[in-house]
Amino acid sequence: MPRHIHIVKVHHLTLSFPTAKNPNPKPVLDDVDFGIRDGEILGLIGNSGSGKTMTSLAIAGLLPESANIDSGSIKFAGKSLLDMNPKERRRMLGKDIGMIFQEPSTALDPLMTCGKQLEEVLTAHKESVMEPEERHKAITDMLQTVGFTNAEEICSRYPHQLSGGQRQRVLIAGAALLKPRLLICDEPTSSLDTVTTVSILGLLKELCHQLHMTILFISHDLSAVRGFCDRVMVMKDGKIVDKDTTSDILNNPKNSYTAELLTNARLDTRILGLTPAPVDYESSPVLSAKDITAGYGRSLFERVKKKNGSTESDTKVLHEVSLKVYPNEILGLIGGSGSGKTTLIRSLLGLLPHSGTVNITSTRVGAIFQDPVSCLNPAHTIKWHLNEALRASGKAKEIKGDGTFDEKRARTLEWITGALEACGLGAEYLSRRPNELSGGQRQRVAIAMCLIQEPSLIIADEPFSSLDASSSAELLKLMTTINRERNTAFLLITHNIHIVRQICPRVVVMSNGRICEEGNTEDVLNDPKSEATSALLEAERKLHGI
Amino acid sequence: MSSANRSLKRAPGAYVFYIAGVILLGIVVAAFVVSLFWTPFDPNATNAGAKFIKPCLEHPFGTDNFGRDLLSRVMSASKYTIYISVAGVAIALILGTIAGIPAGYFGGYTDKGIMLLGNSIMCFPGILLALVAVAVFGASVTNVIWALGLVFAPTFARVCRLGTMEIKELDYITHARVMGVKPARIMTLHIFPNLVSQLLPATVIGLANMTLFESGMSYLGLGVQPPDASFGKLLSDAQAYFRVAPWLVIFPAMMLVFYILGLYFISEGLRVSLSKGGK
Amino acid sequence: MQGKAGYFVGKLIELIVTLLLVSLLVFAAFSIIPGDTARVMLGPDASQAQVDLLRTQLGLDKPLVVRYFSWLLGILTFNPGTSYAYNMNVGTLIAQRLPVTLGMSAIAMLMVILISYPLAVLSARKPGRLGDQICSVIGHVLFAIPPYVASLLLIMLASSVFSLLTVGTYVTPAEDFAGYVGCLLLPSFAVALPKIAMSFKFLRSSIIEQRASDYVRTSKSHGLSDLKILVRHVLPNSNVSSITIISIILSDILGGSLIVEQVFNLPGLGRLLLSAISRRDFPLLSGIVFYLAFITVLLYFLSDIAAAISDPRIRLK
Amino acid sequence: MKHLITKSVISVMALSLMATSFAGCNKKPADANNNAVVGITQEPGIFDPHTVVAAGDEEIIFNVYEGLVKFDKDGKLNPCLATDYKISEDASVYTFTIRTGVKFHDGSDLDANDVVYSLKRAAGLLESQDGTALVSELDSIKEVKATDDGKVEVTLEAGNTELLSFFTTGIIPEGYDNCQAAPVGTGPFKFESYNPGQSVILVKNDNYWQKGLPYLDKVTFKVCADMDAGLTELAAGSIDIFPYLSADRARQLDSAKYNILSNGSNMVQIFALNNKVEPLNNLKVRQAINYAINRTDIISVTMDGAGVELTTAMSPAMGSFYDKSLDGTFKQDIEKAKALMAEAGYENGFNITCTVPSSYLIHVNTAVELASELKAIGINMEIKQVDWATWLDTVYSNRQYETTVIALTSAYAPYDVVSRYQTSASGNFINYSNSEVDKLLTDIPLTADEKTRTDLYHKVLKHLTDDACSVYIQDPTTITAVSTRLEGYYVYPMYVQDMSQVKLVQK
Repeated sequence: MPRHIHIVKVHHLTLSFPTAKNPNPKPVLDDVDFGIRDGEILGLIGNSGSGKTMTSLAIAGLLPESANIDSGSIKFAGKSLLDMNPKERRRMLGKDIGMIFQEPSTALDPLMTCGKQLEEVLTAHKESVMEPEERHKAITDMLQTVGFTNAEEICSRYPHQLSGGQRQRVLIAGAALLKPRLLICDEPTSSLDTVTTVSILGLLKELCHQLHMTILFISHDLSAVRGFCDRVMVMKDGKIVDKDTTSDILNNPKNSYTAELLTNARLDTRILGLTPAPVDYESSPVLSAKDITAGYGRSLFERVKKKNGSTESDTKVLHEVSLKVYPNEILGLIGGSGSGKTTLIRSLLGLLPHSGTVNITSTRVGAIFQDPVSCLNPAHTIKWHLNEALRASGKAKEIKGDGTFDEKRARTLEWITGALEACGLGAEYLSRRPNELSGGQRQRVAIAMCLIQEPSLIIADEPFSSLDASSSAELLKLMTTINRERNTAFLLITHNIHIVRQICPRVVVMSNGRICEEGNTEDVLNDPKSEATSALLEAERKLHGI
Repeated sequence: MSSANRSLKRAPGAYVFYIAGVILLGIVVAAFVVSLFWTPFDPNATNAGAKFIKPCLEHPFGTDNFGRDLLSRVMSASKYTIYISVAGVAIALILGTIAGIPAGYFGGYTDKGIMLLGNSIMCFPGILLALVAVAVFGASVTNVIWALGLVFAPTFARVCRLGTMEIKELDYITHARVMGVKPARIMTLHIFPNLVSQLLPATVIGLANMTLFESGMSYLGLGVQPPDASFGKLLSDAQAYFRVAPWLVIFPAMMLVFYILGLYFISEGLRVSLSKGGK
Repeated sequence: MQGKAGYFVGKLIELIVTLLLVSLLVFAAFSIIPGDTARVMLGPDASQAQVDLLRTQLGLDKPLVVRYFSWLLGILTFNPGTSYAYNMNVGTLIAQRLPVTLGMSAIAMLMVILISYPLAVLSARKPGRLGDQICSVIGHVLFAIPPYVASLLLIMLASSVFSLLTVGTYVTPAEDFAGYVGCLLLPSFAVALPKIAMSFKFLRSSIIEQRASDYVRTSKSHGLSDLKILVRHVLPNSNVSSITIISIILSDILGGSLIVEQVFNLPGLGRLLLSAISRRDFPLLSGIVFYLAFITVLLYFLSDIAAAISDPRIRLK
Repeated sequence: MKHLITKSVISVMALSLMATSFAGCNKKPADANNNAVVGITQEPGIFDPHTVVAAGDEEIIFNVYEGLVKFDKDGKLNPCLATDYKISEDASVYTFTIRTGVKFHDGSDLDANDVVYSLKRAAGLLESQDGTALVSELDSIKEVKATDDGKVEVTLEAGNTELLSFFTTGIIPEGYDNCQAAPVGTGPFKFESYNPGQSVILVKNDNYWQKGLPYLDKVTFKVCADMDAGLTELAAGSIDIFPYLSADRARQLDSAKYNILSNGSNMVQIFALNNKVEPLNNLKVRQAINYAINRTDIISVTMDGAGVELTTAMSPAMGSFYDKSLDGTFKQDIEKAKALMAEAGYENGFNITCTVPSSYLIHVNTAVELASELKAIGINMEIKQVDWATWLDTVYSNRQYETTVIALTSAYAPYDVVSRYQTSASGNFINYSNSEVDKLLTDIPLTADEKTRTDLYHKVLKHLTDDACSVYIQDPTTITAVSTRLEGYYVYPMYVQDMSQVKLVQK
C-alpha cells in the first residue's frame, strides 16, 4: 500500500454536546479516525444526523460553543489544530482551509455586493497586504476562474440579483480566493438542479487540479459522488462505517449499510415491469391547451413604465404553449428548473391568469403536488379531507342517497374508505392526522382525494422529488394501477428521466417557457433533437451513470 | 439553523415561562373568582371613620380615602380588568380575522383596500384613537371595549393576513381550489384552523396590551365608572393620595403588573414552544 | 436604481391615499360627536336663535361634504382654522405645544436607542448566560409597567433619593435650552422605559437570529473576526429588520407622551387634546388628531424609505 | 366671536381635573423682584369683561377691569368708577356720578360716554347687537344715557333693588371691541400677554387712579394642571400664591414659608334631585334622602373636613340673608328616613342614576359617598360620568337626568342665589315649582326696605328646606397658601384674586 501525504489527519476524534442535565450524552462523533490525502477529492456520505457536518466543522474550527471534544486530535499539515488558540485557527480559515455550504441563497450577506464580500476575505488576512487595485484584480481573476465572463459586473451585484448557481460560484470564488490547500464542500449541490449540479461539480474538479487543492466533499447522496470523488467514506451515527475507493463503493459495496444506501438510491430496478394502459391517440384528448401565455403580476408602476415602451417579455414565463393529453395516457413533461413547467401546470389548473384556451373534457381535474408535507391540511383528519373532496365533487348527495342520517353516513363512509383502500391505505387511517403519516402515505391520501372526484385526468407535479426510492416506487405502481384500472390519464411532471422512460409512452420537453420537443418517449430520449433535451440527458448521465 | 435551535434550547425553557406566567396570572384569576362569591367587605361601602387605615390584619391592603377596604376593591377590580381585556380582544380578534383572511387570500385590490383601512387606523397613536372614540360615544365600559377592540383589530388583521398569504401558497389549499371548494369555505375551514397557532400568542399579548391601554384610559377618567373600578382606575384614584397612603398605589400596581406580566410570560412560553414544535 | 424610484413613488402615493383616508376618518368621527358645538360655546341660557346664528357664523349649517373639503383644504395648508375655546389659530396653539410632545418623544427615542442597543449587543453575545437572563427578565417586567405608573415611581424616586431633577416646571427651549431638556428628561424616561424593553427584546433576538444565519457562517469560514462580523454583517442586517419596529415604537412613544405629560404637568399636546375634547373644540381637536396621525404616517413612510435605501432587496414587488 | 353667556350660570370649583401627585424640585425661590406669581388651575380663555364666563377668567380680569362699583374683601359694594350713585324710589332708575381723572390703560380718559358704551354693550343695546344682553342680568336695562352734568342714568324695564352688584361689570373705552386680544380697562394692572397653557402676565398700571396702588410691578398667573401640580410648584417656590388647596395638601406645606388662609367660598354644593321624575317628585322620598345622608362624612371624604355643612340653598357667607335657624334641620336619621320611604311606598327602595361631570373630582367623589350612604335606605344609585359639555347639554339645559352633584356659584348677590328656584327660571334645572316661592321671588326686587327683604329671603329659604327640593351638602372652604414674603392678600367671598393690595413684606 503506497504511503500518502495526509494533509489532514483526524485521529480518534470523539465529540459530544454535554449539558448541565446530561453531562455524558451520546457522542455525536464517536472515535472518528481518517486522513485526507493531499490532492484528492474525498467524499463523506451519510444521512442527516450521521455526524458528517460536525466532522467538517471540527476540522474548520467552527464547532458550536457548546460542543466538547472529548478525545482525539486533528492535524493539519502536521500542526495540531486543537492545540492552537482561537485566533490562530481563525487565521487559517480562508487562507488554509476554505469552505462552501449547502444553501447558496442565504450564504451571502444580502446587504453587501458580491465584490465587497469577496474583498473581506482578502482584508481579513493581514499577512497579505494588498493595494485596492490588486485586490480588485485578484477578485476578478478568481471570478473568471470560476466561470464568470462578466466578472466586473458580478462584483457590483447584490446576491439577490444572482441565480443559485451563480451564487454558489461566487462562494466558491470566495473560498478559493486565497488558494487554500483544503476546500471543505458541505452539500454544495443539494439545492441545485441537475444541470447546474453537474457544472458546479465540474468546476470544483477543475479547481482542484488547477489550484492543487484537496477537497472534502460532504453529501447525503451516494450517486452524487460518482465520477467526482476519488475515495468515499460512509458515516452512520457518528462512526465511519465504510471507507473505500469510489468505484468499489458504488459497484461492490462490502458494508451492508453502504449497500442499503445504494439500493435506496436506485429507483430504476424497482419500477421495471410497470405497464401503463394502451392509449388511443385517435380519440379526442381529455385536455387540450392552446397558446397558453402566462406571467406573473407586476406592480402598477411597472405596468405604467411598460407603456413607455420597454421590453415586454421579461415577466412572461410561458410563451404560447400548446399541449394535448389523450385518454388513458401518462404524458411525461420534463425540463430544467425555470423552464416553466410549474407555471404551465398552474395555468392549466386555472390557478394563474393566462391567455390561450384550455379545454378539459372531464368536469374535474385531479392534482397532486410535489411537497408531501404541505399536501394535506395539518388541522384536519384524513376523513375530513376525503369528505371535503366528496363534498367538493358535488356527488355527495348522490352517494348519500336517501334514508336516515346513519344510513347516509354509512354510505359516505363506505365510499371514502373505498377510495382510500384503492390507494393502499386501510380504514384505520381515517381518524389520523397528516402529521402521523409518512410522506408517501400523504401522497396516497392526496391521490385518494383525487379518486373520490373521479377525474379523467390527474396532473402530478413532481410527486416523487421529496420521496425516497421505495416510496416513489410504490407511488408509481399506484399511479399505473389507477391508470389501467380506472382509465385515468396522467400529466406527470418530473425531472427524473428514468421514470419517464419506464411509464410514459409520450414525453414533452420544456425549455425557457416553450415546448422545445415532444413525441414518442423512445424517440425523444434516444435521439434528442433540441439542445435542452441533450443537456438534461447529459447531466443525468454524468450524475447517475445512465 | 442548528445553532439557532441550540441557542433557543439554552434560553430559559418554555416551561419556566409557563410556570411563572400561570402563577402570576393565577393570583389575579383567583382574586377574580373568589370576588364573585365573597369579598372581605363590600368593595363600594364607604366609611368616613375608617379613612386611610394602613395595611393591618383587618384590612390587609389598607383602606382608601372613602374608608373602603382596598383588598375587596382590588378583588372586584380584577373583574373589570379581565372582562374588558377579554371582551376587547374578542372583538379585535373577530374583526381582525374577518378583515385579515380575505385580504391575504384574495390579495390585489381587496388586500390593498383592507390594509389601507387598517393602516389608517394604525396611523393614530392607539391611545389617541381610543380616547377620541370614548369621547365621541361617551365613557362606559361597553364603549371602552369597542374602542379598544377597534384599535387592536388591525394588529390581528395583519397576523391573519400574513398567515393566510403563507398558507394559501401551500399545496393543500391549491388542492382545495383545484377541487373546486368555494373561497368562503377555504378561508373558514381550510385556512383558519391553521392560523390558530399564530393567533394564540398574539391574542395573549393582545390581552396584556389591552390592559395597559385600559388602565391608561381609566387614568384619564374614561374607563370604568365609579364606584366600580379596574386596576387602572384604582391607580388613578390613588395618585392624589400616594404620599399619604402609598399602599393605595402599591397594591393595585402590583396586581396590574402581575396580570400583564403573567400574560407576557405565557405568550413567551407559547411562542417558544410553538416555534420549537414548528420545526 | 430606477426600480427604487418607482418604489418611492408608489410609497408616496400610498402615503397620500392613507392621509386622505385618515382625514376622512377624523372628519367622520367628529361629525358624529353628540353635543352641539354652538350650544356648548354659548352655554345653557342662550336662546335657540343665538345658537343658530353662531352655527351659521361657524359654517356648521353647510352640508357635510362642503365642510369636509373646506376643512381639508385648511388643514393641508396648515391653517386649520380658529379654536372655538381659545379664539386663537389652531396652528399657533399646536405649534406652542409641539416642542413639549416632540421634544419628549425625541429624547425618549434617543434613550431607547442609547440604552437598548448596547444592552442587546452585549446580551446577544452570550445568549442564555446570567447577564442575558437578568436583562431579559428585567425587560419583561419593564414591559408590563404602564408609563404613568412608571412616571409615578420615578417621581417618588427622584424626589426622595435624588431631589435633583426639575420636575413640573416647564421651560421653553427659547428661554433656556438646557433647562428645557432637563425638565423633559424624567418624563421622557418614563415613556421610554417599556419601549427600551421592547426594543431590547427585539434587537436581541434579531441579533441572535442574524448571528446564526448562513452568511455569518460564510464570513467565519472566510476568516473574519467576530467583531468584524458583528459590525459589518450582523448589525446592518438586524438594523434593517428593526426599522419597522423603531417606527412602531416611535408612534407608541408619541401616544404614551400624551398621558405622561399629564402626570408631569407639562403643557403639551395631551393637555390641549383633553381640553379640546371636553370643550367640543372641533377645529382644535381635529387639528391635533390629524397632525398627530400625519406625523405617524410620515414616520411609517420614512421607515419604508429608510428600509428601501438600506436593503437592496426591496424593489418592485 | 360672541360669547353670549350669563355670568351666573354655573361655574364650578376649580378642584383638580385629575388628581396627580408631584415631587419637590429644587428651583430657586422666586427672586426678590417686586412681583408675584399666582397659580391657577383653569386654562384661561376669555378676557372680555362682558362675555367672560369662567370663574377662572374672572379672577384674573378683576385686576384689569373695573366697574362703577367694586366689591371689597368683606363682600361690601364700594363706589369705584362712580363716585356716587342714586337709586330711584321704585328702583327703576339708577344714576351714577362718574369719577374724574381716571385713565384707561391706553392713555385715554374715562368719561360718561365710555360708561354708556360699556353698559350698552353689556346689556346688548348697541346698534350692532341683536338686543341680547351679554351680561344676562343686565337684560332688564331699557336705556343708558349720559346726562349733561357728566352723570350716567340707567333706566330699567321694571324696578329692581337687587341690580347694583351687577354694575361691577367692567368699563371699557368707547367703541373698543378688541378686549379678547388686547384687554383695556382702568384696573390696577395692565394686560401684558397670554400664553395658552402656560401663563397670563399683568404689569403695573402706573396711572392707576388710587394713588399708591398697586404695589407690585408684575403679576403672573401661572397655569398648573391641577392642585398637586400647584403644590409642587409651591414647594419649589416657583409660585407665591395658590388658592383652592385641599386641607390635606395645605397641611403638607412648610408654615415658615407659607401662610394658610381659609374662607367660605360662597358656593353651594348640591345633590340635585330632578323634582319632575318618579320617585323624586315625592316629597317624602326627597326628605328620606335628606335624612339618609351624613354631611359630615361627605365633607370628610371629599374635602378632608374643610367645608361648611348646608341644609339650605344659601351659603352662610351671605351674611344676614342666610337663615341660621335652618341649621341642623336634616340631621342623619336612618330610621326616620326608612320610615319616610315606607310612607312613600318605597320600603324596598328603588334604582336611580346620578349623572356627574367627570372633570370635577369633588362631585364624583361626593356621588360615590352618596351612593354608599343611600344604600342604607335601599336606594341603589348608579353613577354615570359625563364630560362637561354633555353635562351642560343633557343635565342643565335639557334637564334629562334623575340626580346630579354640582356646585352652584353665583354673583355675590343673594337674589342671584335664590332666583333660580322660580318655576320659570332658566337655571331651575331641578324643576322646582312652588307658587309661594314664585310670589316671594317676584316681590323681593321691588322691596326697598332691607329688613323686609331679608325676611323675604328667609321665607324663601325655609320653603326650599321644607320642600326638601334637593339635598344641600356643603359650602366648600377655600384654602389659599400665600408666601410669607407677601402681605396684603385677602380671600374674597367671591371668586377673584385682588392683587392690588399685595406687597412685599418689608424687612
